[in-house]
Amino acid sequence: MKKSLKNYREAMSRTRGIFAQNPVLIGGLALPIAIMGTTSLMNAVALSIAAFATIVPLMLVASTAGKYIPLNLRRTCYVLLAAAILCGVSYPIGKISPGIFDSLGIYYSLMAVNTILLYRTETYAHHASPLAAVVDGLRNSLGFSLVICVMAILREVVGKGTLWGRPVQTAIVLPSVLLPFFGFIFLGMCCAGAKGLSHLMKSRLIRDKLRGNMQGE
Amino acid sequence: MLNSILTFVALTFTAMVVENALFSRALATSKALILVRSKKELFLFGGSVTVMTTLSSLLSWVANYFTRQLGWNFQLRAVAFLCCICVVYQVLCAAMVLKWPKEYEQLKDILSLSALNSAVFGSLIISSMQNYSLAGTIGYGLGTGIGLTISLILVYVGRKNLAMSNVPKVFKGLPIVLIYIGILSLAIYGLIGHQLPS
Amino acid sequence: MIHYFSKGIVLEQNKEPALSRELAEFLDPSMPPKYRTGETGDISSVGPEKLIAIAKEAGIVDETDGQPLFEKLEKARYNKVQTLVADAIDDEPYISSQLCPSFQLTDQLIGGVELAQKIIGAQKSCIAIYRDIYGVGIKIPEKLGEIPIERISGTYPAEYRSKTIYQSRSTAVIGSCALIHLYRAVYEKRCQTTCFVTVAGDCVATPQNLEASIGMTVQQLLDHCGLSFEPKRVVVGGSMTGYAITDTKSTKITPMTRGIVAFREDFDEMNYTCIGCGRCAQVCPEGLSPYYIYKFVTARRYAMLRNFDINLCIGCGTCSYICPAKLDISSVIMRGKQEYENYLQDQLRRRQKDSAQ
Amino acid sequence: MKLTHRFPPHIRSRENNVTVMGDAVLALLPLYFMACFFYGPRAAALGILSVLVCFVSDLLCQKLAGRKIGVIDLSPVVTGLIIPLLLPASIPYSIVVVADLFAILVIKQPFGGLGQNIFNPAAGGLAFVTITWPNLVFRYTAPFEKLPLFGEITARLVASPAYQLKMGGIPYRDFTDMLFGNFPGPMGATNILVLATCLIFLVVRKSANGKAALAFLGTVTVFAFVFPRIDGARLQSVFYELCSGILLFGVVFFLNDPATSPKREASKIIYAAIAGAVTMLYRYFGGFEEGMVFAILLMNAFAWGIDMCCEQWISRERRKRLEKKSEKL
Repeated sequence: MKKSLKNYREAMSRTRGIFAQNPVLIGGLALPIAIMGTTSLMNAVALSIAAFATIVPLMLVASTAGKYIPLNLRRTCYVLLAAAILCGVSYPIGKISPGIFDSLGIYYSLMAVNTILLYRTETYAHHASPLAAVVDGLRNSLGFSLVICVMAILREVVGKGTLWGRPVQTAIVLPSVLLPFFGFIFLGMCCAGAKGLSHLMKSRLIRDKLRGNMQGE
Repeated sequence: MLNSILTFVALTFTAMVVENALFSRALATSKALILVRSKKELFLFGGSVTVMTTLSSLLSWVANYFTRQLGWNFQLRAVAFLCCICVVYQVLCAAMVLKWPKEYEQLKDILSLSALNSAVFGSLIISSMQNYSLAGTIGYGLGTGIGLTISLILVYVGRKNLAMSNVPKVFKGLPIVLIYIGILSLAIYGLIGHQLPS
Repeated sequence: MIHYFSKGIVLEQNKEPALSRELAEFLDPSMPPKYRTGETGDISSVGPEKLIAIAKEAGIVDETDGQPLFEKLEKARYNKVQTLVADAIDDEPYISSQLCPSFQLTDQLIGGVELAQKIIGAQKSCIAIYRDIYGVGIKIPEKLGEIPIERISGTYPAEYRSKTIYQSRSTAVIGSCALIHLYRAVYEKRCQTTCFVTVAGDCVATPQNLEASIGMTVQQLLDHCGLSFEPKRVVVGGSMTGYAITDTKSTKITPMTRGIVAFREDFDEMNYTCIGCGRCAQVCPEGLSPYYIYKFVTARRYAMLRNFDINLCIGCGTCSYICPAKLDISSVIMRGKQEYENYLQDQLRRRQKDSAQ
Repeated sequence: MKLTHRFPPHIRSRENNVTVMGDAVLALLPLYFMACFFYGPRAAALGILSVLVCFVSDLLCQKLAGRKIGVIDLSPVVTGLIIPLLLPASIPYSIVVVADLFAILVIKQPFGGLGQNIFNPAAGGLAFVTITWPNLVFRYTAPFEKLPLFGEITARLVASPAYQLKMGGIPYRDFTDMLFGNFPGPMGATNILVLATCLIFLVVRKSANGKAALAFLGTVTVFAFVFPRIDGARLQSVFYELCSGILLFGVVFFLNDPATSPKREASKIIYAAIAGAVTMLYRYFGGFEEGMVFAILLMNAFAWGIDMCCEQWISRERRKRLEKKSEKL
């Protein structure tokens, strides 16, 4: 499919939060949760629900009321609001599986302080219309949860040999994959993969464009 | 009195080296990589995290004591600790505005980011979950702050070294620093030897 | 015996076929020997100023650093220097253009040393010769005539280090070939039209020392000595600090050239990747660390060069010699020196511009 | 006469990358003979497999990173030779392969390949394997038990003296046994005499620094003498600390690894001294029986910092000396 460079750039800009400027892989936000929270798929799904529940409303609040509160007060309000939402959301999440909060540990309540919240509201939401802020919040949390779920699937399958609790036939089981050090290394590799993929796509499309121009003349 | 000092020192040491905020719990990674660009910012970030953890651990011990009496579930207690942090942060900001208004204007942004930080919040929750004594909580907070500053120095030196060597194009920037921190946490994991209560 | 610390490298000198061979004359017929005016007369009655004027008229140039001889004598005389050192240190491999004439024209050298001692008014004088020359045909005596020989031992850049040690002890260091020319100018009234050159290397059929007249081309010298192989590289100057030339017909001999070395095979495996072994840091005679300087200069990060004292590098080439990855460390550092100066000037200009605002 | 232009100096020493890496390979081969002597041909099979895996993965990574392949590069061979030597002879083949892949793909190549890697790949690979399978890595067979080349290992698995030291016991081994290495332990790290000769060989060939090795062993003996793990017998504890575990092997191969240790002589000594202290710290308080591998990884992160501080200190001394000299003139 000869997708031209313009189409590619437009597609990327429309899905800005998910593939092009992924908050975790390219932006480097919310790394502690991406490293420690992805030890099992259940954790990842719980965290992504929490992400959706906290980021989207907060972007709305930021774009509407956030501009007028002074800086230090504004941040504390966001964080307290996020913590309150997390308390509320913890009931539906508790239904996923009884031991969810023990395996998540502190990383569920850390969602209140994660950097996607603090940075996206500052950089984007303050000078954007409420609708655009909400759409951006949706895109970012979608990108965030996509990355987390993919990493969680890989780490759980290789680490425990189970997926969502049910055993899966795997070649080799490395229990040390669930430790924090492998989280760092695995996230580093994923960031490198994302960067490599975008370079590859751009260079191939630019080459097609050049080749297209040459044949055109 | 003596054993409280002993727990204080023991917990400071464990929080500093064994349960290091950055390497064993990956607590402040995203802020460490985005916020800390120069030596000045590094010590500012580390210092403000240390001050925040030690001061707010006082308040959080009191909050922990009451919330355990009232029997709130885990999430509600987490919100209580967050309120302690915000209160301490506001008090600090008010003190800063009165004493050094000029510096406060410049450092307003960095201070607010390093105060509302996963390292501060995480260390409070852990010390309250383990139900340490008052001296223990303060020691744990102090240890987290100092441990974080030391690991930030290590990462800062590592980043200067990495900027110098010709890393492949794909790994330049964020990925290689993450792998560098990962290998360091692999080295420090040798001290622990078993899985940490997360 | 002056002994230096162990930094630097012990080089395999292979001076042998050239040193013990007879010093041949190879004069250009088109350039007749020039003679100075003035009578010979009895030399002992002539005063030091007159002798300096003779040296000036003869146009003698010191082959080690290219300064005219009469300037050096005047300066030494003005500073009332105590000892005179005739520099015959040939510490670069293949080169023996100072050793061979000082042993084969010994009486002229002794005469020249006495003349220079009379001019400067120095009490003591000696001849400095490098110690670590192994496998040499001739036996180096203790004294040459009655002038003592001081053996400079230590590793390769001994000539540079001996100069710094001598300067700190208020001595004058003058090249031995210049002293021979001084003797000829005073007693035989001949101006300096020739210089002593070693032609060596594994392509040259008969490596030897020549007294060639200045202005001849490198090609003539090579043809005179005969080439057994087709050389890949021809180097003018020492084998460690000389520069490679690409057109032998147009480069001419100057009093400063001490050797012409022709090499048969080229370094094919050049520029591996640096494995960071740190040998260059152990070997650098100035105590610098060429590994980091090379890394920062190639990465163009001059801000980091603040504590590395790049201006102390003397360009002796030991780091490139020892480097297992065959990198051109010393040439990159010499280029880096210049770039670092420009960087400092830019910084200065920018700071002034900022302070001006 | 076609002449090429080259920068001075025009003569170069005969050593090149291949001979420098060749010294390390030569120093490793006698350890393989001893391992084969003690544990049979399985040791050689492990070595060959590990070298193959390392070489192929290194080549693939270089081709992926787009670097020109053509120059013979022995550093993956050295990594491949080191890794099986520190594992027990009865280790399954898959563990060695995992260690090799982790060492090359994660620790060496992302940092830039040959000369740029900050961490020692062999140490990193072993650290990963020790964490994932601690019980397999610290169970050794007694020497002189001929192990089958493939198939199930039925030999009795015993704990090594390092484990007994950790548990506070006294590993009753007489003097000669410890020196010749006929006691259960990692394949290549038990024969102390062969290791000492390898160290002397590397020091003579200038690819290892004698003073750094002495500084490391000095701090270890001081630590073992002042805080003996065997209550009372201080000299005995010093001897057992030095001979047990992979300490001497680490001194010979991890401490003098060219790419990851500091460059200047003074900072090499400081680096070795601190590494000795950190290794003993890992042994006393560490979670695993042998912490040398983790200590080396931690110290590699400090190497660059130590070098920069040493450069700053030495340049300050040099400037002071120059001012003194210029005043005197």
